[in-house]
Amino acid sequence: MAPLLTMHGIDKRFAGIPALRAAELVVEKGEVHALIGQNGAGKSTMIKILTGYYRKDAGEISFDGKPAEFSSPQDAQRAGISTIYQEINLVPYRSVTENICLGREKRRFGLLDWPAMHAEARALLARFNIDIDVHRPLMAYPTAIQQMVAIARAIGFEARLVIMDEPTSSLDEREVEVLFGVIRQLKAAGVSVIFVSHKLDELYAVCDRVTIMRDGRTVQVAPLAELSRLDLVTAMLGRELTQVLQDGHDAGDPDSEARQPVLKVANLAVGRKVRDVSFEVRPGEIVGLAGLLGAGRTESVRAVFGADKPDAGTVTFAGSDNRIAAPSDAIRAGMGFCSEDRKLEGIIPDMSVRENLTLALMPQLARRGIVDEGRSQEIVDRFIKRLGIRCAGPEQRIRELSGGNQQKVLLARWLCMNPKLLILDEPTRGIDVGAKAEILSLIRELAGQGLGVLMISSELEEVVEAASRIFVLRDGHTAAELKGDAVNEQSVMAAMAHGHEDSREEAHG
Amino acid sequence: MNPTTLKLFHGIGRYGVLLALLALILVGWLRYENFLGAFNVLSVLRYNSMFALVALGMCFVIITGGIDLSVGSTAALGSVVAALLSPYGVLPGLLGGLAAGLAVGACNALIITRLNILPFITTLATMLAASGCALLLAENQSVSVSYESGFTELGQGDFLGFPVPAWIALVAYLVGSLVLNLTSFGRTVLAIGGNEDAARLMGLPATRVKALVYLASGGLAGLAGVILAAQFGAGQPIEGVGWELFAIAAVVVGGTLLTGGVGSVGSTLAGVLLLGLIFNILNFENGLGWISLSAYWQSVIRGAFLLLVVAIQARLSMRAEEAAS
Amino acid sequence: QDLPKLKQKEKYKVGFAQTESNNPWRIAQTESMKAEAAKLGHQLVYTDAAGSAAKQVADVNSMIAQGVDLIFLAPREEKPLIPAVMAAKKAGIPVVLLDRNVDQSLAKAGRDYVTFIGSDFVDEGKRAGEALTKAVNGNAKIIQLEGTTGSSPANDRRKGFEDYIKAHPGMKVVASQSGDFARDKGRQVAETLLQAHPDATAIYAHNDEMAIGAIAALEAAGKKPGKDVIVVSVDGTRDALQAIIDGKMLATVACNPKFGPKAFETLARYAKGEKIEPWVINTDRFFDKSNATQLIADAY
Amino acid sequence: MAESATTLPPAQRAPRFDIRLGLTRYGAWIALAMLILVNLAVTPNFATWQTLNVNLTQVCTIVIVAVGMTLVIATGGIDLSVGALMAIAGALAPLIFLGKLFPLPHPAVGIALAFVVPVLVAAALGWFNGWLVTRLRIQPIIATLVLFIAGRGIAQVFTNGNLQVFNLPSFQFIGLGRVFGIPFQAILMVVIVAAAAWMLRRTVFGRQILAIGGNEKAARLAGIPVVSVKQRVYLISGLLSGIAGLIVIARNSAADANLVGLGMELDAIAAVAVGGTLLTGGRATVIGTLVGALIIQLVRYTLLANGVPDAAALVAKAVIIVLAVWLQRQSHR
Ligand SMILES: Nc1ncnc2c1ncn2[C@@H]1O[C@H](COP(=O)(O)OP(=O)(O)OP(=O)(O)O)[C@@H](O)[C@H]1O
Ligand SMILES: Nc1ncnc2c1ncn2[C@@H]1O[C@H](COP(=O)(O)OP(=O)(O)OP(=O)(O)O)[C@@H](O)[C@H]1O
Ligand SMILES: [Mg+2]
Ligand SMILES: [Mg+2]
Repeated sequence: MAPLLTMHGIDKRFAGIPALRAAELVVEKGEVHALIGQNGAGKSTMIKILTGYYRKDAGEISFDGKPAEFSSPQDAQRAGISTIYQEINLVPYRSVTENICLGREKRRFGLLDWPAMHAEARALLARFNIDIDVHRPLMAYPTAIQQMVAIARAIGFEARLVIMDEPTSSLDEREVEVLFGVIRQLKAAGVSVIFVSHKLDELYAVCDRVTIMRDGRTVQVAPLAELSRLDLVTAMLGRELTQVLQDGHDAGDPDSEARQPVLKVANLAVGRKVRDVSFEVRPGEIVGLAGLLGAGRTESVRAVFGADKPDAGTVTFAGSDNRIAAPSDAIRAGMGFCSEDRKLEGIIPDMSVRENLTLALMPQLARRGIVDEGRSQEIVDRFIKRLGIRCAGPEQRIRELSGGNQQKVLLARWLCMNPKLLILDEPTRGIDVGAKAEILSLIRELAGQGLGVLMISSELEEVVEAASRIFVLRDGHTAAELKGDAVNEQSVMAAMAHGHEDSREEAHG
Repeated sequence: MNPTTLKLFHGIGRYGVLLALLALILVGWLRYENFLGAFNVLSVLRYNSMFALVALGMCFVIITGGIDLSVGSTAALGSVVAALLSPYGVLPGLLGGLAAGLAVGACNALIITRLNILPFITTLATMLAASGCALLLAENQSVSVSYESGFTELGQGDFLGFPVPAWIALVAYLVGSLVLNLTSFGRTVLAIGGNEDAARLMGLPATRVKALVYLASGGLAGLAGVILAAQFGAGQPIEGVGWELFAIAAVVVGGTLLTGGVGSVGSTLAGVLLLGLIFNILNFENGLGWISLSAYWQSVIRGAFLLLVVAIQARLSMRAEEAAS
Repeated sequence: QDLPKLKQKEKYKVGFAQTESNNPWRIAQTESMKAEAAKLGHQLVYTDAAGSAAKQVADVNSMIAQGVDLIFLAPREEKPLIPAVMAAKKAGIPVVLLDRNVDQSLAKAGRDYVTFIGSDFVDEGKRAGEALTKAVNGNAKIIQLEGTTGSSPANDRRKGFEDYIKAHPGMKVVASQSGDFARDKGRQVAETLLQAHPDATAIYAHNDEMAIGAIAALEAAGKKPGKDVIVVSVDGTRDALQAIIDGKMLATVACNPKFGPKAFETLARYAKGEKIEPWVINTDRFFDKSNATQLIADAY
Repeated sequence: MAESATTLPPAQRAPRFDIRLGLTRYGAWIALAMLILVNLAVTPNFATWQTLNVNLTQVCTIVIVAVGMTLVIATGGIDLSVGALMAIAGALAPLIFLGKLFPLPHPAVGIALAFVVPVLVAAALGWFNGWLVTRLRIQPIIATLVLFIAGRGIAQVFTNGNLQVFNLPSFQFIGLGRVFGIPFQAILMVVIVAAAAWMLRRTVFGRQILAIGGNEKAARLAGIPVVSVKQRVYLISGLLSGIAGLIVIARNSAADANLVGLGMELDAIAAVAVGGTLLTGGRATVIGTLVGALIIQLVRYTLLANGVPDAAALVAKAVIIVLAVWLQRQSHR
């Protein structure tokens, strides 16, 4: 049987810099095909070339046995290729229904049939166990729901091939399971799926075969069952990286318990979601903030950082309770905050890597308001090296970097400030295994030097691995505080689901 | 903006402009004799129907996140072409003006979508060009329309006791509202304004729809030009100055966001009437003789009024935002 | 249908629909109207069309709605104001036109409106041409600074001037561009044109403001206005008269903005039932070296 | 840690000169050079000092206003009120030095105040624009539309619409004076351009402006005081408009509230766009704006000097603006 999709010898350069060099991708009918590789390996570019968003420099594509050259995503969609792009690409102001049905509206008498469309949207979302008001604008919902809407939209088309570029990066485990259920249904119906993810476990759960890319080349294609995790990582990184998979449970500085907290948050209330949240972070300690999606983690830390106005509660930072009314106050006091949505709230797309990296540091780099280019250059070079940021140079515009590398620049933005406290909201979202290990070990190293870290992650494994103490939020309340031996996935999961009143008492006792 | 309040904001935008409009009418009714007399009401409607058409096109353009500065001179060009063709009958005049508007709209569409130049600068350029063409065609003078062909009925006539231009505007708004809310074209317009790149990746025909929106704006401006020629009996190459700003203000006062993605056709109409009535009210105020306002004070008052309306709207939406979060 | 009548009353509510008020001439005209109305105790309803013929029609309509007794209309343009004249007539309100007429093929004095009080832009251009031709003995290379493109005074002043000098083969317009009736723009355009045509020997400006700008441009280019290059224009502002006295300008054709007395005198005559001539001529003056010194005190 | 980074092969730089990149970077310069060549070929008496002089003095006010506009646009805003603020400053100065507002102890005081007060008033109104944009969160076009409508009216109310004529060489130095034969206004323009260009590239404030234009939310989270930066930018725009207003009245020996700065906003925006600044914010070049203004000025000069009728000149100007901006936009996908 001929494969559904063949991409052969694909070349692509951006402003002279090669992103793909003779890359290959073959997808059979009815298979779930994993596409993996380091950040910047060219996965997303490959996909965008397939759907006609970018034009390729060389190579052939055939789809369904025929040569195919789609000139726009619209074309590809018409041919039966439905895509979920890496960054959520929906229209935030419009309703959920519209986001799902745009492009294949139901009509009656030539006019839009709203009731039918709402019903369809509801039905599609029901496949993911989601029951929300589909009339409300998409932006009213958290990232995870938005991601599910994007997925629902994509499978709503009668597609032969569904492409998912990191669909799980903002989903929690329950939702990932639901998604896998849907993927299996698609497969059973004979639909092929291309699945991109940096989470190796997920690949083994649903994928049949894998294509591994490195530096714009296809380095290996094989049935997934034949490869071990180690093989995958080795092929991706082009070397053995034993330390990556070696999980050390050494979290931060062992003496930190004795120190005064650098941040103490008591009875914080923000908006509707956060009602009564308390936690603290000591110097040299990595504290995890766990909870289901929508538990109010992002809102809590935004308020701590001065990005939103808290309604009640006290935030004590570095011993003084100087009011933090704006992010600039927080930064001056020695806090850093890496937000969860790097596209909307992180990068300044048209600025260079250098400018993005030194954005928060600038006032310190400057003398009488004049930027000291020499020092800035030196710092930037140091961090590009240290974090292994893959870019053409510090003057490259950050929008041209792959998602993972953008994330590293944002991390560097805060690390270069020498902060007392670093708040990381989903810091490893979309980052490859190698880089994730590097970032986590960097965070640990910094904690070892006395930095307090507050980390939010939807990957339980990661929180448990990194943190020495975990606060669990549920419905806007601090439901539990876990430390020592209690820091393991089972107890966190239990606390997330049922709360853990005793440990909570303990926290305040 | 906080997510949940979007609808509220939008609602208040619509609400605010209606309230302001009612308040203004009430003041006029209480304060001036004959303000709500048939003559005044109908002549205000007749005059403002041109602006209503231009603002309708602007509304669509702004919802896509763009802007069209060329509408004023496009209307002037339309009026000249219509006037030149009016001796051949009503239809040639009408179609001629419309075609002239569509031509400018097509230029805008091509430059914006093919050359990838931002709408602001594109339409700034076509504003100059349309005005130049109007002057060239008209040989720097107003062009008489033919009074024999019945062309002037399009501007000066009545139908069922209601001015013809007002009928035209009314129909245009009904169609516009229908298109925006009940066709996939309209939904795509809204999606493009919300996030153009996303719309494109979602497989929507973003380029085509954007082009059509500028085409429509040009066409509506051309139609306004036809009415201009018919209503005043002359094609006027130097008319239309400042119409674009009037239209933008009307659209914004109607609660449409200049960043695109949200908007309503109905409240744009209310915005047009609101801004149009201010001129009328100022004229009546002068007639009371209490204060004889100089033209200078009038512009100060108009500016202050615009400030008041948008400031109230801004406060309301901020309040709503706080309440919702 | 006949011309509406005007009842004899002690005090009238009179409309005055002004075109714009962005130049000294218009301001003087408005002041004159207001002053005269105040003197006679009439109530003046004043509107300003800000340069838009369409808005002026709407303004006239709002006056009709307010029930004024008579409308003084300074039409922005000949043709587009016809609907305003007709609407007033239909509403039974007599209209008197000031300073510009409307298209005679569409509306007639004595039938559609009472009369036209004012001067003749074409004639102004002609008189400027006359004065210049005489001063240069029929030989000049002329730079013309036009008014706002498309506006009727610009068109008429150009027509009068060019028609007149056609008869004099030595008089050549070497460049003709718009200076928008503004001093700054007039200066900039004159600077540029003088660069391109250094052999020009005369400048004709459509108003005094541009002429003053042109004089500044001449001085900046190192030429002597009034000697190397002769300047004529239209309007008769105080600055222009001063320039004439200083020998920098040859002459300016005055277009008198003080319409108030004539306008209200006409109103009174019409109310009495007198038959008004179709064109009440508002006398224009002509300023040159011979009379500028005496008359400068009167200028606006 | 550091070792693991070395596993990534070094990214390759573009080795060859990319023509499209060059066009983008130098598009405005190329357009300017072409215009000059065309003029040398067709325009009579073009290669003279006086031509340079005329063009320099005529372009000054546009450039000064456009510099402020560049900064505003760089933050993602726009300022329609510049022309009206020029009129206000221009109307105010003669009122002061002619002693119509308050009695003057000494003429020199009047002149000093006539320089300072109008510029400060314009700056304050600029600040007011910024206040509307940041505090009331009114969209910039509409916020500045308020003063666009009302501002000129205010200036006309001050003067009752009348022309104020004066002859005061010490004040008029700003518009007519020369230093070593170079027009003072041109020197002022160069100083302002240089200062703004340096500020945008080298100072924290400049970076902050660009960061806000590039992504306002991210800028705020990176600790940039968005509100105060924006307010300062609008203030600067107002201040520069005030200076431009003074230059205009000084060189005309007259202040005309009706006409000073009329239509300036569009000229300034066109200069900014032609110069290569992104109208959506985040990318800006002050030198580009200078070049853009020179292009527009030169186009005007060329059309006038060659006797192109005004109506046709409008069309030509439109075509040239589109062409120039198109040259700039070549690199975008
Ligand atoms: N628009 C662009 N302009 C310039 N370079 C680009 C552009 N898009 C991608 N690149 C470059 O192409 C390479 C491949 O990027 P791509 O986004 O395909 O990586 P990826 O495999 O999807 O990585 P990630 O896992 O981080 O999403 C990267 O080096 C990136 O810097
Ligand atoms: N004031 C705000 N401005 C912008 N975005 C906000 C604001 N408040 C909340 N959000 C966004 O709204 C979304 C809702 O938060 P969410 O339901 O995800 O809660 P959460 O507990 O932070 O969950 P998680 O962090 O697991 O995604 C978040 O993505 C957050 O970034
Ligand atoms: Mg990717
Ligand atoms: Mg979150």
